[in-house]
Amino acid sequence: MVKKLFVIIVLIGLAVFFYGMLSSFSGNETLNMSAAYYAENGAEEVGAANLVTAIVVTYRGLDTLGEVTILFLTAAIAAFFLKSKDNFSKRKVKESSELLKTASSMLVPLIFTLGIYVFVNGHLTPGGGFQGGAILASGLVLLLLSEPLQKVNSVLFAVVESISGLFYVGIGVAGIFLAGGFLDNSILPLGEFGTLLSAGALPVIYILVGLKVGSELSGLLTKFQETQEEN
Amino acid sequence: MSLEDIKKRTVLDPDGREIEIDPLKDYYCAATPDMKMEHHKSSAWVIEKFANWARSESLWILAFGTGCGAIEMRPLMTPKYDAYRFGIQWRATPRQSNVFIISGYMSIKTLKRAIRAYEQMPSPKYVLGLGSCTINGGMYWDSYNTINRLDHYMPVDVYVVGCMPRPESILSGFDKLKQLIKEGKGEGAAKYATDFKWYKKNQKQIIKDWDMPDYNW
Amino acid sequence: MIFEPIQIPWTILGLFIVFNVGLILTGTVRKIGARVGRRRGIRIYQPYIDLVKNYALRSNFTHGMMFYLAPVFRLSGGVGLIVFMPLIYDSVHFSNFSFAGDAILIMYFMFFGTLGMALGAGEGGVPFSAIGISRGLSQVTAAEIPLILAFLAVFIQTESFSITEIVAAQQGGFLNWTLFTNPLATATAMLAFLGSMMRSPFDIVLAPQEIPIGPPTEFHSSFLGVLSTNRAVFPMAKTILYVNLFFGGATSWPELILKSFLLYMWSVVVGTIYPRFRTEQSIRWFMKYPLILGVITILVLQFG
Amino acid sequence: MVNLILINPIYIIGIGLGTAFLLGFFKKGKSVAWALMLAALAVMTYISFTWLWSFIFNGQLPEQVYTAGFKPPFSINLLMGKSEAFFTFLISFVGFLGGIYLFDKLKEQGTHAISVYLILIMGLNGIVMTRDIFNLFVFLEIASIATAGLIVLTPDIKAFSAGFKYMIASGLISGFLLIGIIFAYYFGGTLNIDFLIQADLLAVKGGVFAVFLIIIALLLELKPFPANGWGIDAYEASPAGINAVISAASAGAVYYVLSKVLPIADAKWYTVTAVVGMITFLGSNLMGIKQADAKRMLGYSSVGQVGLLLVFLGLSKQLGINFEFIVFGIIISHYLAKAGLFWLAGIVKTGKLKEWGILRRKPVLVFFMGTFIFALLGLPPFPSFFAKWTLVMTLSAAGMNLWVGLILLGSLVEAIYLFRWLGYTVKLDDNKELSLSTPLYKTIPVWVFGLLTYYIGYLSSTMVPGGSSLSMFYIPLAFVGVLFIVDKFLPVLIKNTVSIAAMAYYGWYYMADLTEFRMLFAIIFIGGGIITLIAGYAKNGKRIGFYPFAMMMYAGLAGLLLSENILQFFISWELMTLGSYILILRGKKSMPHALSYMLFSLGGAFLILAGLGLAYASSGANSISLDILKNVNQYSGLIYAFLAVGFMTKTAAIGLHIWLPGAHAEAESDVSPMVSAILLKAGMFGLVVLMLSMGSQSLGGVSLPYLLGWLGAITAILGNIMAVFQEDAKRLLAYSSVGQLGYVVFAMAFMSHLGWLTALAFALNHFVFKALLFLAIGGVVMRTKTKTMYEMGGLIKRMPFSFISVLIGIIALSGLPPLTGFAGKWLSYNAVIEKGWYFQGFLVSIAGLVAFLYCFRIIHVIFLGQPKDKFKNIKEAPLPMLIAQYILIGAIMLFSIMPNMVLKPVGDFLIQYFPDGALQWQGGTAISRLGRWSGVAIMNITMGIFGIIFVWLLFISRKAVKVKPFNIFYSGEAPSRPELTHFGYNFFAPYKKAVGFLVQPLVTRFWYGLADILHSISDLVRRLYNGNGQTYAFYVIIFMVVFSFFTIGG
Amino acid sequence: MDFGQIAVSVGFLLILIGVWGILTQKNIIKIVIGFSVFDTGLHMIMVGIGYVKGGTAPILDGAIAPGTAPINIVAGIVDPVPQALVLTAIVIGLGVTALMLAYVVRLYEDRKSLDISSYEDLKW
Repeated sequence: MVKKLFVIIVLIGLAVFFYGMLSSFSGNETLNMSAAYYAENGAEEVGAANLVTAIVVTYRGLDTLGEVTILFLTAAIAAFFLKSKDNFSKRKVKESSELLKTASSMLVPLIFTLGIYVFVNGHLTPGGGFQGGAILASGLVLLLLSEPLQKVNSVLFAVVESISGLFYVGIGVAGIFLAGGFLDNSILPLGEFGTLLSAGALPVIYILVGLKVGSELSGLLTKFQETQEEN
Repeated sequence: MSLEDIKKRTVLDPDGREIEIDPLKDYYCAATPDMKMEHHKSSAWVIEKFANWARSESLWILAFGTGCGAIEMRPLMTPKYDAYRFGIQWRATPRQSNVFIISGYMSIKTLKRAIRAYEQMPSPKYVLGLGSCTINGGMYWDSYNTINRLDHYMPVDVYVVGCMPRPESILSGFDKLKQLIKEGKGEGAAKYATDFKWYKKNQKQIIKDWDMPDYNW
Repeated sequence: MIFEPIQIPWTILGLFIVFNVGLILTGTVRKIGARVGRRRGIRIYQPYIDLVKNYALRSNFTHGMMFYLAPVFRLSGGVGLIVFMPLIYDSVHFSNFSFAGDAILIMYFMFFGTLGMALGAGEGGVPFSAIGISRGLSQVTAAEIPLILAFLAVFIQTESFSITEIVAAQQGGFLNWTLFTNPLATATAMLAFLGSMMRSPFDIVLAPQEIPIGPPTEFHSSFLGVLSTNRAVFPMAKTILYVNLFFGGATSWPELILKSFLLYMWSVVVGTIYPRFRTEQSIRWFMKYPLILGVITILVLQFG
Repeated sequence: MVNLILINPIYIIGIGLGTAFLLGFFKKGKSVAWALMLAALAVMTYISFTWLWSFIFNGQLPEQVYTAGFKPPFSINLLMGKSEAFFTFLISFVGFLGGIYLFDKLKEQGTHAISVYLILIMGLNGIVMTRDIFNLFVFLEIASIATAGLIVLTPDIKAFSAGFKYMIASGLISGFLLIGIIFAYYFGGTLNIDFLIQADLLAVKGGVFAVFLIIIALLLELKPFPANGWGIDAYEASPAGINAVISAASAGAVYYVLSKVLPIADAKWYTVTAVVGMITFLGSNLMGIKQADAKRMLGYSSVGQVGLLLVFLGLSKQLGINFEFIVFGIIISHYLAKAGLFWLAGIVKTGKLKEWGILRRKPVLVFFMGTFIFALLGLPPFPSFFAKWTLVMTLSAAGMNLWVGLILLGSLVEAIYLFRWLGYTVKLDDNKELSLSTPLYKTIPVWVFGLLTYYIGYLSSTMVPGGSSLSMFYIPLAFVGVLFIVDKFLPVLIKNTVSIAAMAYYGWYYMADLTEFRMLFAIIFIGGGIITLIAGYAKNGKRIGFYPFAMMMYAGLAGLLLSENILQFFISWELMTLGSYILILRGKKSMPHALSYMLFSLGGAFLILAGLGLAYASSGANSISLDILKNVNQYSGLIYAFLAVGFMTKTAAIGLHIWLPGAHAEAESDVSPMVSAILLKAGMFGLVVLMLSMGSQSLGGVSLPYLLGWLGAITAILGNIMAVFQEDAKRLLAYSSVGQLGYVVFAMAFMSHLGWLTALAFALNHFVFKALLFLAIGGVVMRTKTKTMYEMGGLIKRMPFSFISVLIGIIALSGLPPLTGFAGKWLSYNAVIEKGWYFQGFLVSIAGLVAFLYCFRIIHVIFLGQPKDKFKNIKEAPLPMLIAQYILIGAIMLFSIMPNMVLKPVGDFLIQYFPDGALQWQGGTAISRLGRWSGVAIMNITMGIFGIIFVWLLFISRKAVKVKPFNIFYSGEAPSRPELTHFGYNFFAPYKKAVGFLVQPLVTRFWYGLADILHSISDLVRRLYNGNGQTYAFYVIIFMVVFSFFTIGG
Repeated sequence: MDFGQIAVSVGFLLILIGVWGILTQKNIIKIVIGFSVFDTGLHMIMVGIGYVKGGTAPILDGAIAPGTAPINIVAGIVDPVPQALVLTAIVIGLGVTALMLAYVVRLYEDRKSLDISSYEDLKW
């Protein structure tokens, strides 16, 4: 209890600190310098209708590469210590409900399609590679829920992951030679604003990201599935 | 010292090698009394005479009481008898004493110490036997534990009879001893050296646990 | 002052006088002691007889090199003290070899014989000797504590280490003696003096029955003779040093002998009165009253 | 210089990442994957190297790397400047070597682990280069997640719990960092660090919160004390190879980040950083004391070192132009040493410090371990030494003495556990059951870093101000180096001869034209060195590790004499300490004593350093010449006190003496004379330099020489009394040294002609007779294999020559005329009366008397009395030792007969410093104002008397029979056993009863008490780390909240 | 109080709740959940920070049609940067959460306990 009391006291301290921060935050009336620049020039320079995507993939492309790397890292780390159990497919589990099975076989293709749609259109509409990849992985979750003993081809995920990662880096490097620098999307023509094939290499990158995120998350999920021993 | 202690033994030296220790050989001088030294008299008659005078006038007694006579020696230091005036003094160590007073009966156990002490005195040295016990055993003549004749074990220069002799007798005994020394007859040590084997035989006959070298330097 | 060969015979003469005085003094003191005990006591010349007797003994053995050398060290120490000290003030002949050093030399040379003796006794192999040495050294070093203070006081007072100069400063009437010019220092020194004379209450070193007289246990015949010779010389050397430092020195032999005798008697008188101290008791004693006295002496000199 | 083609630094990231992704294809070919990783790391290293090269040699300008073709602040940019190049090089290089080292672990865990490892290195590189704060966050996350992953490279429960704790804490920290970043963006309108700096967040209301969160989070990433339990646990759990990289690379990287970001804050934050750093430095090192596990201990040390770096960063403004050099020195040392030590920890495998004895199977590795530890602690010739030197000089010049003090204190605490560890390794049992894993891929990195440490040390020595003067050390140290190399191959005979020749040559060539004091000490150091080395011929075999360190010690000693500036002086001092430490450590049971020697020496050295720093600052001349001591304007009392106490740790003044007896007693038989007779004089030389330069100063109204005089006198008496009660022969001599050096200090404190003459006479004499005694006793100990005196006895019969040596030695020591020791006594009385220090003089005289007691004891109990059974056939000491002894005896005799030979020239040059009260010489007779002393006359007269009496005795007892030991009067009994007849134990029992109270081990108790308190505090404080991840997280929050109160205000 | 401020305050509240969970829950899964809450709070703050009064999503269609003069775009949208950042932050949070859960799986496998105080092997 004493410990909790301490925690409370410290949290009060933290709260006081946060209150100070909160009171210093007065909301925005206008965009600040950076945001204004993006708003003014984003469309022209990058050619993506979705300014967020423009920022994520080009202006702050290195961050994105980094976050992809983090996902890759977690998957890799989990992979090297979560050793698959050979007999995971032999354990006894309760049969999934008919409803779930049917629904999933209906929904999964849809979900996959949606995921692909989301990352392909990342530069135009809300969403993008991460979101798309996550949607792909959620499809897999549904699949696994309905068929917990299902064997999933994790090698495929690994290959997709590696290839997409390599291409991503490759595109980045290509930017140095063909355009203004690492991860410059103008290695491909910017195209017509607002169309699918616009914004240079941006959609390509987002597709790669989507694939990579999807395969990484899927790989991670498979790993969890394979490690499972009991119900 | 026990018999155990003079047996040979092996010990480890610092380097871990075994070495044998023979105490009688390693720790005791094996030589017997040197006849030449004990009999040595200065070639010049005058010097020898002078030396004998000095020896007789400076009698240092070994403070060693063996029997009931020991108590009779104490009064010699008192104002009544005052032996000091005759050049008689007591020394605590045989190394610096010339006279050994065997003051009465001597048990076999004490004899061993007495022999050791006697042999450790520098010569010329003199023995003064007090009382009948040193002459023939006295009232303890048939004791299982005391010796009868002292002169079987060490040369005695002067006997003082009595049981016990009074301090006056002892003083008179000293007087006699002085006389003998001045006459050049105080050669007990020489006698001991000459008849060393005989004395040793007698000593060893009565002392069963002989646990020291034959001659104690 | 430099060395001239003629000094050698004069020094030997001085030494001879000191030696004889020492022997007679020993006898006299014992005689007095006996008279106090209402005995007749020894003959005054008894020490001579004893000495001759010891040299005349026939048996002789040695425990080894240091045992053999110990008496030599001992006597060299005693003789050296005499030789390095001017005996008679203002006398060319009896200034000995005092050109070689000063009072500091004397202070340290005192240990020369002590060390040799201790070594020889040690080699004798008797544990009693070793015990005696241990006691003796402990006690002597303790006794030196006030002594050094007293000496320092004299040095400070006269601003010199030279015994001749110290004596010179005390000339011109007995009131110039250190005894009167610095009674505290003298008192300190006299207390320390007791400790170095091996007399009661500080004679446990030679406890005759406990550790058959301690260090000299094994020494006999001629070795003992040499040691006895030193027994005559060494105390004399010490008393002469004290006479020089505290009692105005001596301008003639009779004066020297008289002063030495009186000084010698001081330790005898104390010795006949007081019983024996244990070693640690005597050490503590020296570290109490004489030390305090000595410290006061110096304080008075420094701030008085 | 050669122009290297510069490669765009973005490739460092590109290649790292690309290869990591590529590795996905090599699920089966683990070795190929490993090789690919190494190749990638090699390229990354090379890229950084090209940049570093160009920056250093070609004057390259820093280059901005833009991404996505846009300029900052709108897109992320990287910067490659000199420090970026340096740090990325360090990171990739240790990554490369660490990769080699981790061969087995990585292969075992497969491709995934390899790519994680590669990404860690890439991420760290990114941290260094990026100029965007959010990007920085991303790279930090990469690095910390990769670290969390690598912690579990050895997948056991400990690793996972550590990893989990790590993630809790680092998750919280990064969360707060993120809040800070977003608010910084809100207030600053940009994420680019350079623009944020310009935006001056602190000027905006509320901006301070953002700054606070960013900086506190970055500080927390650096694992400040006490919010660092998570980091420490990670160090303990993760494989050593990983630790090496984490400690060497990530600490540097995150530190660099902080230095990059700190400009967004104001001066207050620099102070906060420095304070946090200092708390961490002190706290972590304190905690290290109580550790029993190597990796955990190194973890604490790493954290402490980072704390130290934080201090520098916080003080960067005050450090000014020297900032870079200092940071360079400390970082590079930490980098090389910590990686090296962690690698060694992996080789040894066992965690327990007390099992490190097994490392001795590979002496080279022990050598490198020593190298790393010395480098870590800032001993010369390693880079951190020069950094610390510069640091102290700079901080002192800036008047920041408290910081100097705390830094040195922390270093001292660090030294405690590191040297203890080294001691364990060198001395404790080699447990046969444990194995050592030394495949080539594990030893190569250690070799590389070990050798680099020396090379960088050399480089640093050229960069430090005044570094050009250090060339004087090149030849001796090169010689030492050669000895190291050939040490394994040559026998003692050759090495000894070469060493003697080298010393003789060096002495002849470099030191022959020294004058005055320096010449005198040169005679002691070099002459003494040669003589003690002669005794070394007695040893057989190869004696590995002896000669290099002995020569290093002598190099240090010689350096002291040749030094012209304080840098040379201090390096020499440290070299000497280092060499002698190892020499002492070589003794059989010397482990704890060597440790305390080292600690006292280091403590002393730090005081000296602080004193020199103050002097440097106070003289204001911006010069490091030794002459600055003469021109000290302020703090003169303090400087004087620091230096004097520092030097007196070597002369072992009372209170600082407790290291000495053990160290001298447990050392080998020919090392004891080196350390006792020779080494102690180094402290005296220091005092000579100090006192001649600064004269007498006072502190708080008390004259310091006056204090020194008392201290010396008390040391003399107490040292000697303690010597009296020792049962161990060498310990007795060691305490005697304490006392003798007390005389020296006492005499020097007079600051008068006679006083100094006394001191120098004492010093010379002490050198001769103590060397003699230690050699003689050493010879005896060599033969008897025991130092306990009462176990010996009667050895005079078997070792007469040693006996004579000891006899001469003790006569000289106790100052009996006619031998040379009397010179010192006579002079000291003169000086005492002249100066008026009667009571001190009195104490010293008493000390001399007491010396007489132990002198007798040592000769009696060993050589006289009853010989023991087991020494029946014992041999005389080896001839070389006897030769050395008899050379010294010759010297004693010469001094005794002709004291003027030495004292007159000494007096002559003393006149220029102390003109008054000089002695007058008439031939061999010295005449002072007070008295006279003629060595030759005393000798002749004494010898004459002695001779005559001897001949007389010889004549009258010519027929003496030689008898055996038991032919003694034993109260009518015959002795039974020699053991029962030898009086040696507790020899001065009555004395002990009477004055034993004076030698109550108060000082020992004080220091042990201090050590106890230190240990208890350490033990108490480390309870903070209760192993619970939640608690650690709690500390992180508390740390933040508390600091928010302090910095932002309630 | 505009939306931004509300979001930020809620975010801070969530952070406090998350920290409370992390510091007091014994169950390690709950601790991970605490982290999720903490992260969510973070993300809310980030998004809230970028809110501009009256702004719309920074996508150039619909409300802000393509071809709108830049000056109007600037006036019409919320700050896109925090949104970009929060995307990254979410993914990182996801990764961290996944990894923590993986650790939990491994820890549980070994000791069959979810109590954090069972994992105090390393200390002091």
